[in-house]
Amino acid sequence: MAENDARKLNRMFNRISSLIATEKDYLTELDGAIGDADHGITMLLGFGAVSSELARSDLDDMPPSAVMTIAASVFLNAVGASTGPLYATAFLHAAKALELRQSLDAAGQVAVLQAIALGIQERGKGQRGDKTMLDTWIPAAEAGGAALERASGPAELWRDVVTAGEGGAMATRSMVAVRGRAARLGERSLGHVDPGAASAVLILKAMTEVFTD
Amino acid sequence: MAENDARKLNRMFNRISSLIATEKDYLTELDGAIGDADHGITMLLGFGAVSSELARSDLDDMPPSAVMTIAASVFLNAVGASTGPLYATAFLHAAKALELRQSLDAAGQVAVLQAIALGIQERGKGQRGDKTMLDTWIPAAEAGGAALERASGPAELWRDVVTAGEGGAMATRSMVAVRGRAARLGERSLGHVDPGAASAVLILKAMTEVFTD
Amino acid sequence: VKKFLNDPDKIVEEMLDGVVRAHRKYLSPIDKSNRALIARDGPRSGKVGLVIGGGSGHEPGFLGYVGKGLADAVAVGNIFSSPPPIPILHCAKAASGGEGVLFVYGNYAGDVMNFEMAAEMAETAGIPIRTVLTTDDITSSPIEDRDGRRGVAGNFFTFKIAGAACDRGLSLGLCEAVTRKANMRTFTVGVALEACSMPQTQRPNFEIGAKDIEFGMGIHGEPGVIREKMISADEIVDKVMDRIFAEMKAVEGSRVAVLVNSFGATPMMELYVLFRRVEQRLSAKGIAIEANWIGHYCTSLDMVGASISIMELDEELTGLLHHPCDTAVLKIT
Amino acid sequence: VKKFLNDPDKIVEEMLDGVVRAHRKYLSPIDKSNRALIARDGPRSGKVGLVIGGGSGHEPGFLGYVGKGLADAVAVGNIFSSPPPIPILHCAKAASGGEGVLFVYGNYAGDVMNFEMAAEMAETAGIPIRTVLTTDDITSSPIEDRDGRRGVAGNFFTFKIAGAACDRGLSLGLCEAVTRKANMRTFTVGVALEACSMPQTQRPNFEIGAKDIEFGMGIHGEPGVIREKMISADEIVDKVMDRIFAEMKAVEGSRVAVLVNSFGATPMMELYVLFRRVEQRLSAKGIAIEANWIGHYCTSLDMVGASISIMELDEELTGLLHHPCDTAVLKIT
Ligand SMILES: Nc1ncnc2c1ncn2[C@@H]1O[C@H](COP(=O)(O)OP(=O)(O)O)[C@@H](O)[C@H]1O
Ligand SMILES: Nc1ncnc2c1ncn2[C@@H]1O[C@H](COP(=O)(O)OP(=O)(O)O)[C@@H](O)[C@H]1O
Ligand SMILES: [Mg+2]
Ligand SMILES: [Mg+2]
Ligand SMILES: [Mg+2]
Ligand SMILES: [Mg+2]
Repeated sequence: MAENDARKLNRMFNRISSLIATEKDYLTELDGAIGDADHGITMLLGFGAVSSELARSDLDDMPPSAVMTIAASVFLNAVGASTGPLYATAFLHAAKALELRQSLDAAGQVAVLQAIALGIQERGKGQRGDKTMLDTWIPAAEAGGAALERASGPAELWRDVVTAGEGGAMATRSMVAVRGRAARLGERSLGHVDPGAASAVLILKAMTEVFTD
Repeated sequence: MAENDARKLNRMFNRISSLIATEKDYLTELDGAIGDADHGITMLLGFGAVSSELARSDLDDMPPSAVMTIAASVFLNAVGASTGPLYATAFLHAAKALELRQSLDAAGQVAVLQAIALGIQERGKGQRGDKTMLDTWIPAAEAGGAALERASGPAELWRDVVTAGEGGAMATRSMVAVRGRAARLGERSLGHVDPGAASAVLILKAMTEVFTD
Repeated sequence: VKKFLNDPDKIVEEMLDGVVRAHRKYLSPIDKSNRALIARDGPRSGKVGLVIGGGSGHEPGFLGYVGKGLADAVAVGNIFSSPPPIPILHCAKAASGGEGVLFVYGNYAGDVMNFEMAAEMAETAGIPIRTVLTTDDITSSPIEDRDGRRGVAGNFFTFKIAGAACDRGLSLGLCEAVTRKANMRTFTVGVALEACSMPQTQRPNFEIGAKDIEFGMGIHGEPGVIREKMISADEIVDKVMDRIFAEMKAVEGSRVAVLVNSFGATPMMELYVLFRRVEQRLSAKGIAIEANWIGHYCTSLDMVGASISIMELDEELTGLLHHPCDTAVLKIT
Repeated sequence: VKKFLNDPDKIVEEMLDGVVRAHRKYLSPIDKSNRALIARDGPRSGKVGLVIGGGSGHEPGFLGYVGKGLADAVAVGNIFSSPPPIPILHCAKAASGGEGVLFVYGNYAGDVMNFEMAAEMAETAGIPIRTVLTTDDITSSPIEDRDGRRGVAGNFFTFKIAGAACDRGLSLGLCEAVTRKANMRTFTVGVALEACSMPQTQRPNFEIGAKDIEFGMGIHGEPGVIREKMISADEIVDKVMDRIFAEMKAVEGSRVAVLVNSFGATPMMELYVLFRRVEQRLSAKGIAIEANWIGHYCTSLDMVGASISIMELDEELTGLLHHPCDTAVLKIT
């Protein structure tokens, strides 16, 4: 029996959890330099809770949008913090996008990317260049849209997405933060990669693995 | 004009202060190992206060016993702690011994030594082998008495006194404390020299310098 | 860095378990979860409810301020993380006495997003919500961006005023207004000598050099706003007070309240040394101290450091400051 | 180790200057020296006076316990050093209301010698003195040598009972007797994760290995009685409670008071984790907690560590424990 979309998303959340588990200390160190040193802890807690909840859910007849709705509420309630509302809103937007099309084909995947970027922007009132996770998500979503227009295959599409996201994350190193805790540091935030941007790259990598295999 | 006895004692207290100032960190470290790490601080505070008070006093017509009485009260009020009552009582006993003879000849010097040892014993209810300053003072006073009986000259007398005191202080290394803070450590006090015994040796050395020059 | 700890991932739950057992007299869980705690003798009909909250790691903040005459409920997040909207919503419902609910919490992106979501839900459920963000950390943003500043230990004063206003039965609008005034008149500067360490990592969040000090320290173990060479206690207080005097309008004859707060590992002996200089600086300007608190009021885990908060009083604030309250940490009779 | 400090040799004077300014409401210097402080609303004729005291470095002990219903006066020594007899004598005179004066302080060689000298002087001046030495640290000497033990954070309870007995107007003999009972029923064990450092040296008094913990810790930064491998918070509490249960007579149905005390640098989050387990262990035995305190009550400069004290109550002690008091640190209404 082929893997349904809900199971695919479930696999995606599991991969996110394990990539973040591997990089937990790195993320926490990044946050220690310009924030409060909990980003790795928070992200693992949130995605761990999502994975556990999905493991308990009956995915057989679940539409993919429902998976994203569950993820939104579980993530939010597990972590609070900044990332809770940001990713919860992102996932709710993704759920809405999937409700419209109920398919995780290439167009659906890019719709999810764009919904995430939009949801984070909406909730956090931020934009590109603020030195946040948006510096990963916005270029990644744009790259996805462009690849889709070019009708690239999944491998190429996701390579472009990750490259764009990574480029954006690296670029935060030379930005002065204007949102989140790091904003209080002003110039002192220069020279450090934003932890939220770094963890967003991990999410993109997990998506790539699941959507290109 | 020859130095009177009061001035000689004043010089003695000044020498004690400076020797203790030099060894303050060492004494404090000894106390850190088995006590509360303040012995160097306390002793310097106490003898520093005595020196300052004597510097303000008119020593010209002061009998030596009065110097010891001043030292007792100043030392006590400056430090409190264990050493305050112990040395205050010691100096009061010394003052009484000097009242009887009003001379700092060899017999007077040994009488002071014996009075100090006795005063500390009386106030602290301790004895030799308790791992305290008495392990310096008791053998030192005994050696002084023996040298006096042998009619030794001052150089020999004080060499014997210091040797006996040093020997006693070193011996505290292999004692288990039964008085003072170190007593709570039981066996853990083994292997450490008692700080009060070590500072008593410095006092003996200062006395030697002043009484043999 | 060693800590008294079982499982680092359970420390907040275990702490709250301890809190609920220790302070039964003052608070109890709403709906069985210790993440939302309600005052036993707090909410009553006809009174505006006061909900405070934020991340853990600030103990006795903020749960120590729940009780009669102060906050009616507190929502508790993970360490240095805002609580999610659900426990905040539970607090709002439990604190509501029909006259609306006031939210007072520190101005942090995470807290703002979570409390705003909860406020929307509460409004939907028919509970009018007003919010005052505390923004007392004057080092965190220039004066033109007063509203963008973060809230730190000065929230102690803002909570106190808000709790008194609610307890006196003022309307939601008046409670909000006086709380906003308290916040606008509260000025805090924090300094750190050593960073804190998270239970999960057990190493310092960042390094402060052996001869350095951080100025403009937050309460989440973030680095400070500027690093300087270590100086004496009096010089530190002078720098802090100069910053505060530059913003405060207090003049000769004014009255203030003072909080000298330990960030966790700085002992009271040193706080008293700091307070001494604060008092000297104030009295040199002819400013009188109406009341003062010295101790652990809003901490940052085991950070070595302290903050100084000054609230400029007027007649209304003075009355509310002295209004009785009875909580685990603060008792005024 | 960095500290908020001006001149290390003046830290006690500067702290006391801060204390006297901060706590004007509760205490004031006797005879202009801050080394002997008297309660503003303490001594009165017909009441036994209560004098406490000891070295500095234990803040808010012992000066935080001066005020109505608790101690009438406190004598303050240098860091970890008993005060000399003169300030103690001043305290005795100022606290005397004609019914005699009770001295309560920790059992240390230095304190005993200085307080005894002061007691002799006071008696000579016509003031009857009784003394109760606190000896609650059960690790400091075997049970056969109960009177040889040292007094640590449990003196919080002994002071409280003594203060209440005096405030109720009991005779000197009865005050002494009930204070002695409180001390005999109070059991403390302290543990340390890091040693404290003196202002003068600014380095740890001694080293505790990165994976070690000291059991049987005093409050003067002395090494503990035994060093062990670091274990979890619950295991630590279990060891402590096992020691306490071995001495305590409390049985099912008994009531106790609990103090979980920070030695200075251990934050409240961790204290609540410890308290949680203390409560579990007590309730497993059917022993109820009548009252508890969690925080900084008797510290040792910046030592990282905590102590657990249990006082076994009876009816008389329960009544005295709840007797009102109003001091800088402890307010019971
Ligand atoms: N307004 C915002 N918009 C987008 N991202 C934000 C915003 N505020 C914070 N972030 C992101 O959140 C990250 C911090 O997340 P985390 O450490 O989990 O939360 P907290 O700041 O509450 O400790 C930052 O690195 C940044 O990327
Ligand atoms: N009962 C006693 N008799 C004699 N000496 C004592 C007694 N108690 C303590 N001492 C001495 O006092 C020394 C400690 O002095 P110090 O550190 O200044 O005082 P404290 O113990 O109050 O900190 C010990 O090393 C010991 O030699
Ligand atoms: Mg963070
Ligand atoms: Mg000592
Ligand atoms: Mg955080
Ligand atoms: Mg000492």
